[in-house]
Amino acid sequence: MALMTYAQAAVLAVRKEMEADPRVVVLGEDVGRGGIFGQYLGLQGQFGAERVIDTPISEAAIMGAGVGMALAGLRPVVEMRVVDFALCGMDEIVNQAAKNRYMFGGQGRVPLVARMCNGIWDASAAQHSQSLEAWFAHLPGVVVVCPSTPQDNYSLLRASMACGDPVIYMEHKTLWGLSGEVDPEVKIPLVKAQTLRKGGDLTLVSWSRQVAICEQACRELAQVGIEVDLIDLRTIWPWDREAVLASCGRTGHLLVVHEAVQAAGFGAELAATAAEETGCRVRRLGAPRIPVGYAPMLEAQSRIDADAVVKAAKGLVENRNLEKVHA
Amino acid sequence: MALMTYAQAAVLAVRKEMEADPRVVVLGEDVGRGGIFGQYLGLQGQFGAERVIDTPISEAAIMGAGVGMALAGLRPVVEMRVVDFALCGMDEIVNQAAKNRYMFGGQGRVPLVARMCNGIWDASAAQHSQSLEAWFAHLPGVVVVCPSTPQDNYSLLRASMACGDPVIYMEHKTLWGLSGEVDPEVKIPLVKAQTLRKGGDLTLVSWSRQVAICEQACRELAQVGIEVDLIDLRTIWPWDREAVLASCGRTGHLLVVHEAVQAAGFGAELAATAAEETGCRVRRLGAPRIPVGYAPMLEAQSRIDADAVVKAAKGLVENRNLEKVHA
Amino acid sequence: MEEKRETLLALYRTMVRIRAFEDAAEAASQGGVSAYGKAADGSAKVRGPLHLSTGQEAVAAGVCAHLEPTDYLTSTHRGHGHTLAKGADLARMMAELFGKATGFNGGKGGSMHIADFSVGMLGANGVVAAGMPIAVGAAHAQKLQRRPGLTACFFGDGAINRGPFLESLNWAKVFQLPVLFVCEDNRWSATTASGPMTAGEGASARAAGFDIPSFTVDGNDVLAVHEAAGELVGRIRDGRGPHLLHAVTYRLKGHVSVDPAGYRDPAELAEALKDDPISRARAVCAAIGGEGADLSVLDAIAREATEEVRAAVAAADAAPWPQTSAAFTDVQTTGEGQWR
Amino acid sequence: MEEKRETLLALYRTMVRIRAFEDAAEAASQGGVSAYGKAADGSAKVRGPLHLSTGQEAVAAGVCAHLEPTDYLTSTHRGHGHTLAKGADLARMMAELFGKATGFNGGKGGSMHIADFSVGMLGANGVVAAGMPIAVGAAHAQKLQRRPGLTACFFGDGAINRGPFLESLNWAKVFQLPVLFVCEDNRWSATTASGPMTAGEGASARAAGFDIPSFTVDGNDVLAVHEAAGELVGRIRDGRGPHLLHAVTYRLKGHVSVDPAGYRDPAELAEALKDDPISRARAVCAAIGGEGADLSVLDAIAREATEEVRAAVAAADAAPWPQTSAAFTDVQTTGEGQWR
Ligand SMILES: Cc1ncc(C[n+]2csc(CCOP(=O)(O)OP(=O)(O)O)c2C)c(N)n1
Ligand SMILES: Cc1ncc(C[n+]2csc(CCOP(=O)(O)OP(=O)(O)O)c2C)c(N)n1
Ligand SMILES: [Mg+2]
Ligand SMILES: [Mg+2]
Repeated sequence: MALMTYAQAAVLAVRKEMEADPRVVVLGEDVGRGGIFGQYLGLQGQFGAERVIDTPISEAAIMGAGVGMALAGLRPVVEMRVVDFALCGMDEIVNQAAKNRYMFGGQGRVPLVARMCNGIWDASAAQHSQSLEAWFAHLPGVVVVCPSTPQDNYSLLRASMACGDPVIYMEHKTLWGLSGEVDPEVKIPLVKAQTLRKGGDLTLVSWSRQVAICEQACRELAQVGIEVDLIDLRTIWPWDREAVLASCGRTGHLLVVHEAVQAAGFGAELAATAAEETGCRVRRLGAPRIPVGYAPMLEAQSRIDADAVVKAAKGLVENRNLEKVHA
Repeated sequence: MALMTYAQAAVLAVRKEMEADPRVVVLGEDVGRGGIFGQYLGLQGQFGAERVIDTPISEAAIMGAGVGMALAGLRPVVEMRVVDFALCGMDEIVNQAAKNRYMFGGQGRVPLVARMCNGIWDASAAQHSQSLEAWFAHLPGVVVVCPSTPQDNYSLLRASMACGDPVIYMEHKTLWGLSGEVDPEVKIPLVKAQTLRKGGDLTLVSWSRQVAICEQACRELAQVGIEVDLIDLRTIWPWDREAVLASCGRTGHLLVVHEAVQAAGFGAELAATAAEETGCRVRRLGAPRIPVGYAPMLEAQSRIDADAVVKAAKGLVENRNLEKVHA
Repeated sequence: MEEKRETLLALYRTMVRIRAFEDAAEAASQGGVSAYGKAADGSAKVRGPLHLSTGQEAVAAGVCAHLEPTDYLTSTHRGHGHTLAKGADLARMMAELFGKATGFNGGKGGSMHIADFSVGMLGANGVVAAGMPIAVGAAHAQKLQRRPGLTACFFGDGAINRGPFLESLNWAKVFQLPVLFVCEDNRWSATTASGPMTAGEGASARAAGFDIPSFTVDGNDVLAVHEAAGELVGRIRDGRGPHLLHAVTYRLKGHVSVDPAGYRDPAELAEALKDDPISRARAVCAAIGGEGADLSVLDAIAREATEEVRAAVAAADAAPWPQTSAAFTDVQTTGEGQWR
Repeated sequence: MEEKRETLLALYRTMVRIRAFEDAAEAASQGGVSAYGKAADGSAKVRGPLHLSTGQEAVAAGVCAHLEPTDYLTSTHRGHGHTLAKGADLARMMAELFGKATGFNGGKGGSMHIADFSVGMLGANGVVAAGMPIAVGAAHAQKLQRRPGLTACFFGDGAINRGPFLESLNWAKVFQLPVLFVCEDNRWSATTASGPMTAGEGASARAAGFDIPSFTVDGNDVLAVHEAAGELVGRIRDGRGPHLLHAVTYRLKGHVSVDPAGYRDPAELAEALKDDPISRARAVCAAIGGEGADLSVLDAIAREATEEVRAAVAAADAAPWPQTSAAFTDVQTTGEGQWR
């Protein structure tokens, strides 16, 4: 056990995998200096510039070369800097990485982890603040991971690098400095959600940076007697149906909260599935469908704070949304 | 009124807008020859190569130049050939076209229609068969349209070209030859769904090529006494909440059927919203989360036929899905 | 002289096998795709868009003659020739076009995804220029792993206008990778002539901006292609980094097999038909003299190819379809079974 | 001589206004971004990534001196200099950096989206090379509409490794558009030196592959930039199609304002500081002689700039924040109000 940041946990995960397996390489812009978030700090020094590869500003080639490397027997960690720039390598992700194994009938595999951090980057406005996990959940052939703590980042990054599938690995742009205990021996399997609180009134599902905000909301809700099953989904696809649906069956109420735009966000998938499978009451809370603004009070309109979570939870448990509509 | 194909209806729509407004231009690969689906047939002859612009194979530049043209006062129709290739211009769509007006504080607008046909293209396999309307529904700043008939294609394309917003206009790859009556005087506003059948048992929402399949299913359902409100959503975002939710309120059951992958598809948004707002029972039917295969029986696994719709509808109305889970 | 004749016969054999394959695939594809104003009528055995390399055989043959199984190759939507020339089994290729379980991809990919990873052929691609970054990645792996081998990266003259062309050339040079870029310049991009869409002199000229040595060759002269490719492959194997071969040829058919290509000047086609690489190879063979001079050797080779293809078509036709359950395999391992 | 002095004074004025703006923005940005191991402490008035063009003023000044309001300009993440030089109001720019309602974008964009459409400045861009296709589109519109004017397209030396660089150059040449491409080569791409990531000789050499005439200039010599840009702009206005100016300069600051750039050799910086374009302009002015020789004229201009910036900072600080409701305007007209 050691106290480390979310970024340091990631460095440790990559280091361990690189030590264990010479096929692992890292490629991306500025990775030699440690990456702009320190998420590769020290790795080039240890493993050399051949394995920790500084690349030109060429997102399509970074992603596409990652695919080629994987087909040729390497296990690349492909750095996209932020999910917003991954859009510059979208054909390579969607049409090449995700579909390769299938369309070539299993002749090859693409064991590759594409890191593209997600979320609102403080005061960085519309082009640096997107959360696109729902897009990749919709894309056959990829795993999608959104870790919320240093321990999860360590363990899930290792699990992702080991799984043999193309993984869209979405750290959060503003969690890099978050400190926490990390036990390097702890393994966390992909697909396993974590239940952070137990309570019978409401199932609250969230992930990434939003989890901590939900935890705060749960404490406030507890004070007014609403006890919450709080679930950190961790892996977005495939998601832990068992944990979520079992909880929904118990509580009869599901609230999903995410930083991404609510419209067609991944919360819709969870809410729809829960409604289909358990008939429970559902509600989602995500950002309004607006680009993220620069000025603090504009940017704030795209954030879901604990108050909003508390309000939505109360409304759901007290069945207010249905009343409203039926009135 | 005249009988014409879905492709001819589109040509007519573009022709009328080009005749009425010299700012309208068309740009994309092979548009001079009429486009590979005949969707621009005759336009270069009428308007010249300056307004119907054959371009290099440069999706990023086609889309990006469209943005620049729009900012400089033109009203471009940007041809992406199929949605699968639009992935090569994704930064230009997402970070440039969609966000421009917002992030520059309304200094400019991007009145542009990006045509990128959607859906399974027969026997064309994984890279030519995607349906990505859910992605664009999740993207603030754009309108998303999926016409299902020649008349809709005519009227909605004109409405899209007139609306002043960036529009993701998704025709269907295999509807081009579909014939139907088109009245050039008919205006169909964006956002307005069309109710194709009235019935009290079930609300069935669909769009694009899937609508005709749902119509067939409705006929079969009628024979076993299940009467369906069949709604062709037409505009995916913004969607016609009033029509859909009012129907759900009446029938108490919503089934959404789409050709796209079900997981995190737009059906999830509709189902989740209906469950939130009306508490009705919901169910979705979309493709499994697999790439589309080439051989006919593999490809067929990604299609939703009328039988599947009938089965899902019956299950929903008879509440079988809930029974199953609660058993 | 004897050596040249041997080389030529081997190249000729590759070319006629490609030609026979394309002819048979073309015949089997009629009625299989809705485009160019025609609707699919379901009668075809080969369905979907079929991009024929008819007329371009000399490029595939001349380049791939220098490749080993340890070398990789990435291709385009027009990839049959490259795949055959790289050593893939012809019958399994045809089975893939027929969508059968015995095809290389088990019927999952079809023509646009023809591939044989076992001989280093990493795939055709339905997206223009998309094979290029994959090629440089494969070559990057070869270099890092100190493995022998290079990667041959084929692309069309239209592909040089897509961004990945630039990113791949730059990448290959920056990392000094063993890549042979091959621009198969057939002068058309779908239904649009490439010339007016292309600034400058094309692939070769652009390569210069990246300090990538290049060579322009008559792509219908199979010996010339063979010689030029041999020189460049040799340099690459010597560790001298990426090189580019710009091979000028012609697409004798439409963009896809059902495209009558009515948009192009018949005179242009007539001219091109006179320049058929296979006829030219026959003429050269005759000129060399010796045993092949009476052309009966060539005829025998051609007959053999036709026969091989005929058998492949019959086998493909008779082969089993994939199980429907195969639609659900090889998607991803994590969460296998979670399809909705 | 008199004319040269006048030109130089005007260019000097543009440069010192940019420098003063950057210095003030830099000061106001400390503590405003979490990166490079530091966390945002909330104390900054200018928040988020701030990319300073300090040291690169001569390029913006020299090029934009030839532009009219009917000309368009697209810029990069490092766009303050271009925006000021294109004639945008300095105070409204500063207000935008402060996120205030009085800023050009009403506080919605900040530094990375600085723009003044009213003077043809179509925006900075947070995505490397993304302004390039937009520029060619704007120029395409100018040509089609037979309007006077050209489009100046600025980009960095790192941007030439992204696909849109190629697609834009090709496009501009194919359609013979009035575009001036300006590569502002500051030798760095974020924390990575551009040289080892770039195959060939860079922007100018690549332009040749597209038959786009180009010119390489000492980007810290404002008169040289001015002269070269004047020549190229003249040719473009004469209808001779796109041209490229490759201006070699240096990024005196870190990648963003809070980046100490500890990764670069101090000697390299020391060398570059001696080559400061503003100092060099002063020296040239002194050498020309005449009224400016005693430098007091220049000092007055610099003082004026500092004063203008001081006032702009004060005004920005005092200006109102945007209403929260503004977060919901200018998204899209169709379906306005349907936010969830
Ligand atoms: C990114 C992308 N854009 C468009 C297409 C459609 N398309 C398929 S082949 C082709 C022409 C390609 O021309 P070229 O590269 O010269 O290859 P050729 O067909 O001549 O062999 C086009 C435009 C595509 N497959 N991918
Ligand atoms: C597509 C994309 N990739 C990466 C980045 C991150 N990034 C911002 S600026 C920059 C360096 C750009 O270098 P250059 O083009 O030379 O411009 P300079 O910063 O030197 O002015 C990088 C990598 C980005 N904004 N967009
Ligand atoms: Mg071609
Ligand atoms: Mg630079």
